[in-house]
Amino acid sequence: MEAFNYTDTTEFMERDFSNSKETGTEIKIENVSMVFPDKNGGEPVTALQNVNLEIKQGEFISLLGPSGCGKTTLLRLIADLLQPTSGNITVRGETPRDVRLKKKYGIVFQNPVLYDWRTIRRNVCMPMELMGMKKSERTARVTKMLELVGLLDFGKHYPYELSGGMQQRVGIARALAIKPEILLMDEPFSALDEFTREKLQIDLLRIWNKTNKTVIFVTHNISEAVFLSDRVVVLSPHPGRVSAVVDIDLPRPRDMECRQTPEFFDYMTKIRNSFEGV
Amino acid sequence: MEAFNYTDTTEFMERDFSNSKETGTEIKIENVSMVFPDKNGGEPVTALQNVNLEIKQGEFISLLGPSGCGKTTLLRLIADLLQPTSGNITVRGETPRDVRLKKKYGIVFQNPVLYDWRTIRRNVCMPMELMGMKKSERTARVTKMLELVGLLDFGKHYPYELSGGMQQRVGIARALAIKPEILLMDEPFSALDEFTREKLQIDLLRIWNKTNKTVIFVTHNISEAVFLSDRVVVLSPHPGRVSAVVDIDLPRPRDMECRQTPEFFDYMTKIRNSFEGV
Amino acid sequence: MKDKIKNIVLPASFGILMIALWEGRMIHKLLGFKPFQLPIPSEIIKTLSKNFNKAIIDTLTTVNGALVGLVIGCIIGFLVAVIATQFPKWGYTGLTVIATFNAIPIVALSPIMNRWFESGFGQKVGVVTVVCMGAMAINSYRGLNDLKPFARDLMQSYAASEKEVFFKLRLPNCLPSIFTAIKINVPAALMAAMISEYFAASTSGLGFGVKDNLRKGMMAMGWSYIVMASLVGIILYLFIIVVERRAIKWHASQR
Amino acid sequence: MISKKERLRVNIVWVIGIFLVWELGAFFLAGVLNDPMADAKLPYLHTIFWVIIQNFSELLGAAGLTFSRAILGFILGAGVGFLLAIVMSLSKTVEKIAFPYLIFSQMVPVLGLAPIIFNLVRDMNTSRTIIAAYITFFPVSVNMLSGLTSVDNEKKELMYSYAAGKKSIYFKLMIPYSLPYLFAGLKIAAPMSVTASILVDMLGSSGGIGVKLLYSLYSGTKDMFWASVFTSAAMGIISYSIILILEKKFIPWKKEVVQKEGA
Amino acid sequence: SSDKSATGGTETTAAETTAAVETTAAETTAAGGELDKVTLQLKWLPQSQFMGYYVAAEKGYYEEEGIDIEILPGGSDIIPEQNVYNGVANIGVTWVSSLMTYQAQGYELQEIAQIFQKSGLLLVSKAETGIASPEDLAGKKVGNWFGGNEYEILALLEKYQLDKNSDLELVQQDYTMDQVKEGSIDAASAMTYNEFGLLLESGIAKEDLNVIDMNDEGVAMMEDCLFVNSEWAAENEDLIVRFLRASIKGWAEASANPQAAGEIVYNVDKSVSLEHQVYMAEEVAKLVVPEGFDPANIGSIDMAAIQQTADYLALYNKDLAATPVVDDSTFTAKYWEEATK
Ligand SMILES: Nc1ncnc2c1ncn2[C@@H]1O[C@H](COP(=O)(O)OP(=O)(O)OP(=O)(O)O)[C@@H](O)[C@H]1O
Ligand SMILES: Nc1ncnc2c1ncn2[C@@H]1O[C@H](COP(=O)(O)OP(=O)(O)OP(=O)(O)O)[C@@H](O)[C@H]1O
Ligand SMILES: [Mg+2]
Ligand SMILES: [Mg+2]
Repeated sequence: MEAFNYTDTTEFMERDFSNSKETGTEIKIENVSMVFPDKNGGEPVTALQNVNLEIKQGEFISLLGPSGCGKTTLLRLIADLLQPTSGNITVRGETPRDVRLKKKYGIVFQNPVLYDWRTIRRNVCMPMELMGMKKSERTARVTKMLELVGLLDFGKHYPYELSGGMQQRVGIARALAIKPEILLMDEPFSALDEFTREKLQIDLLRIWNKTNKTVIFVTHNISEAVFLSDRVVVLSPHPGRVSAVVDIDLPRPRDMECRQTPEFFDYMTKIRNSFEGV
Repeated sequence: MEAFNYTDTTEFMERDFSNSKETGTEIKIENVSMVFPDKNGGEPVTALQNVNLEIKQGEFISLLGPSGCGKTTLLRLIADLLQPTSGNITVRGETPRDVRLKKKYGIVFQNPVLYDWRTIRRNVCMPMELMGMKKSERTARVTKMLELVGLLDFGKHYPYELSGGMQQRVGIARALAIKPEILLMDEPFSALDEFTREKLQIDLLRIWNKTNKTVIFVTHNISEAVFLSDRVVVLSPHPGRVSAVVDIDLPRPRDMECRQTPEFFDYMTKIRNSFEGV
Repeated sequence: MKDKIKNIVLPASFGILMIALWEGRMIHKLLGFKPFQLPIPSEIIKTLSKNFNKAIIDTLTTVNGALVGLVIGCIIGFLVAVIATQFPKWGYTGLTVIATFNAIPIVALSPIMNRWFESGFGQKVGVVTVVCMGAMAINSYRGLNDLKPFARDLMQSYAASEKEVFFKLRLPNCLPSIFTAIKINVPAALMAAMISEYFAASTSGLGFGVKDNLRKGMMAMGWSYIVMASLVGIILYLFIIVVERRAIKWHASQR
Repeated sequence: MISKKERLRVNIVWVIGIFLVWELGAFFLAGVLNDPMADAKLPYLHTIFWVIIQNFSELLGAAGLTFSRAILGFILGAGVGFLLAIVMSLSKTVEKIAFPYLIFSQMVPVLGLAPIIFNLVRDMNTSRTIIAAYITFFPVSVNMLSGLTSVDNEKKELMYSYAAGKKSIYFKLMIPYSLPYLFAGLKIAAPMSVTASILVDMLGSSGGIGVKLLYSLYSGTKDMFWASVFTSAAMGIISYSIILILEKKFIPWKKEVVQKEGA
Repeated sequence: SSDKSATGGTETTAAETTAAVETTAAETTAAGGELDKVTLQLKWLPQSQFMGYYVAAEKGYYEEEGIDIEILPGGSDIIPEQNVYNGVANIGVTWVSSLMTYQAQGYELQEIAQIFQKSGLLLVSKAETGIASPEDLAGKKVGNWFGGNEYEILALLEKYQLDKNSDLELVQQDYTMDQVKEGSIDAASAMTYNEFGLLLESGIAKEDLNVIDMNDEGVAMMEDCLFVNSEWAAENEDLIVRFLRASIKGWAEASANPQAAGEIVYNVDKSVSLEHQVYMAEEVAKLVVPEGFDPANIGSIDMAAIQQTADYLALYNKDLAATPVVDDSTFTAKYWEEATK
């Protein structure tokens, strides 16, 4: 994978561990429903119905579920980008809004959502500007982040000059750059080849390990979900409900070998079955 | 998967078999290079360099390769949406342009590329309008296609009301609806969960079997590539070159079971290795 | 529904406040104006109601000319944008040419149009047409060409003809810009129609009324014509907004 | 992409084309139809040019005066239009409240406006600039606002997710996104500012193209009238071209789109 | 006085026409020191219609009176009454009928001198239209500029019992004479000194034109006069007298030698040919000093004529806010009397 430099890019990701020891409830989702009215007079779409979920501080959670079942919607609700039709979400005992305003979230969107008028470097830079970071620090961090996702050579290009997978990686770099405490990732690796994906999975785990972030990770790849997560939440569609929650008790740190173990396959089968039961 | 109806949706896909018996060269790519100049004064990007490839009529070919290696670019060259910097492409002995003008191509883009102002139904309808199809036929076909991809209920919605995976499925439905003779699919299933993906894989194979299309299929999923293809072409990045071509001699028709066979795993390993050799 | 009420109540109450301040001569105090320099609303309304029939006829005269000119001007502007889009090499310069017309003041256009058209109506339509072309040409050119990535590729992959690309892609993509242009052109057309009447060979129309009365110092009458023009402008604008909401409900601006 | 050289060639062909069509039209009117008013309807272009050449320095001086005022009015007008659009985009309520008044403002003719503005600022020169700006701001405002309201939801959500302040949202997202719309507005407003400046010339100014225009119109000197009209058109072309150049500088990421058009 | 000049609306530019006027003033003022700034708002563009002021400025008569004069040209969007009332200018030139409508509205404006003793308004038509006398206007298209310029025409129609709405079509003229030339209107308003001359200059022979003169028809209304804001006048009585003295001197000289006056105006603005300016000067002279009028009385206010104007106005302007008041508060002769003492 000549596109990547496997230098250790995690040391600058360290964050303030002041409250990392408490592993209480980080995110509490109670009876949340989300209905989208159809503006053209059709039937409203119930994206989520009575979803209940508790996510612990520092936990790595994956959301799985068929296309259109409400994963993105749930993420958007947690991030206060949408307000639930009914039910309640608290994050660290506060409303998602308060947490958002404290800039605790980092989001990788399902589409890369890059700003056309900014070069790749400046796209990655953007959240740091919002944080009021110093220019020199920004520059250093952007460089490290682009190195991490293998796009250092493309820093001065504009988004339209990048391939789909490259754009997605820019989105990942951007979200990680600000060291968010709560990381919401919506199918971040879907447009990546298996090798880039595996590399980024390992990198992500390393960062997570070091910094004790809470990660909510949407994916369609069951193996990826098992490999990364403490817990896998399976949603069922129309309307979206939690159909299964699977604890993954594989030892950490995990490496590629653990993917070959029978336990790993057991988990995959278990999840696949919970899927099919839908 | 309650979202889908497994009715047989292929009978209307049958096409004129008049010249399906000859299995000559369908697409010939000779020494093709593609260089994107950087408009902002940076170094030009060589997306493809001296690519040679022959694709037979009725063949199912998968393109694999790391993110940014030029898969999409190659597809766009074949479809005459880009012109190569050097080298030559012929399709059925003609230029890609001629073939495009004869409306032989059906493309699933990496991003869904839906038109905001059209409902889902009318998005799927669009190519058929271009073909000058009768309204009644269009309506019938759109219904079948939306059924195939499990979106019948969303026909009257606008694209922004759909999830990422749903949008991608609309793109698939749109490309298949016109029964193209050459089907170019750029990571069509990347945003879909494994079950929807498997269902659509099977459907795609069935359609392909019946109609003898030539399919060029870009994917990052090695297992998917092996399962679907007659041949897997692996590209290496920067600049994009063909690094390996693997013939898949698994018997057809294939079903889910064949994925468990040792041959299948052998092919996967082989391809993975050719990848790593990069 | 609640929003709708809010949308009416808020501007209305603000308007009432302004009118009250005006009526209470606060605005006069601010500007150091005597009431006869800037008539108070009640006087305007009184004058207007006294001359209502004539005001309506004058309004219709002006609005007819403005609307016809608006339509013709918008069509011409749009066609120029289409030509510039379909024949980028040769047509593009047309945009500059048509934009240039905006630099010719109505004061100069009107006498020219007076020579070309015998009737006051024709002259008015001519002036308004010229005034409306530029905004439409420039905006619709933007709309016809600012396509989302790969939107055109999709069309090309199906070997869509230029005509199909135009009608199925460019035109719908352009609709929001067309509305933007119309929003600019509605007041511009009314104003142009009015100013053209300063020079028109007739003694009717809002413009004539405004000029004739203001020049004679009959401010209340002059301002009642301005009020009529504003009402027409606001009604037309609202109409455009309503049509827009229906026509481009898929657009980000309407969500 | 059409090269600069080719663009120049095309433009030359246009100029020649317009010249020929005009001359033919003028000939048709004067020579064939024998229209007695031909010199008022469509005088020969070469005679207009001849008058322009003869009075070149005089016209240039007048144009300079008008153009400098136009620039001032344009900057002020565009600035106000831009700010108004921002304010209106901040809240739908403000937009709803403001729009009837904006329309109303556009319906007050200079004749009624001039005394009000003068009484407000008590200085004729300032009044002139304000009136010129007043005439120019509307298209900028409407176009900018339509840009601001067209921003994709996703792009905004990215900003929200970082709890970006209003200022950041505007400077980093809304305004850059709306630049193409803004420039469309500026392209409309730039030639209009020339008109506005000419109109303001007529408010008792003692120089400028507007005065030339009015005098020649009133005194029946047709040649000079048309020469003034052409001078104002020329100023329109210049102002439009300036905006085009600025647009190219400020919107580099649109290059690809431009390229495709040429294909 | 520099701060005052800012409010006066001066343009300090190369094309500045009044600057030329100011700098050519040869003599210095008797006072030798500070000059009082006075701005004069013309009704229309600089032309021989206003030659008296230009001659006075050129010859330095204003400076002799200790006045720094600035002459503001008029234009299509300029209303002298508004400008004088608002303080854009100190003194204005307008038609009496127009001044009266403003006075009736409540504008405290007063006339200080009557420059034109006669009406200069004509109705001209091409001979082929057959309008030999006002009766022939019936069924015709008749042009005027409106906005306060139409009352004499209305009076004429009234006199001949022609209904302005039904018996003929009264339409607005643009600022050219093209409409008569092309025949889109039958009879057009024309000032003896300007439009009529333009018609002749454009090659139409005098014999081919029919002319109706308002003076001959006895419906003349008073035209160009000087007026001021009454409040300002009360504080600047002496200045007004000095201004009038210089202006009258200028007018007397201009009327005596229109050729030279026309040249002076031509030098201020060359948009119109010298011949036309001279022609205009000669015609204007006939209005300022009509046959049998004592040049010593230039600027005197004939209250009877003013009263006739007021009567016609009251008759034809239905929307007039009040009946015009004709007395010393609105038409004040005292400044003129002081100036000509
Ligand atoms: N329009 C363009 N302008 C400049 N460079 C481009 C353009 N399109 C693609 N490239 C470059 O060409 C290379 C190949 O891009 P391409 O989209 O073909 O990759 P890909 O194999 O499809 O990758 P992915 O799997 O991420 O979609 C990339 O390095 C990209 O930066
Ligand atoms: N803005 C919207 N308006 C209307 N309906 C919406 C909107 N956003 C989402 N929906 C509907 O809500 C449901 C869930 O959408 P969501 O995007 O959460 O799915 P998802 O689980 O993320 O799917 P995918 O895996 O395909 O991304 C879908 O049926 C979709 O049609
Ligand atoms: Mg999603
Ligand atoms: Mg790709």
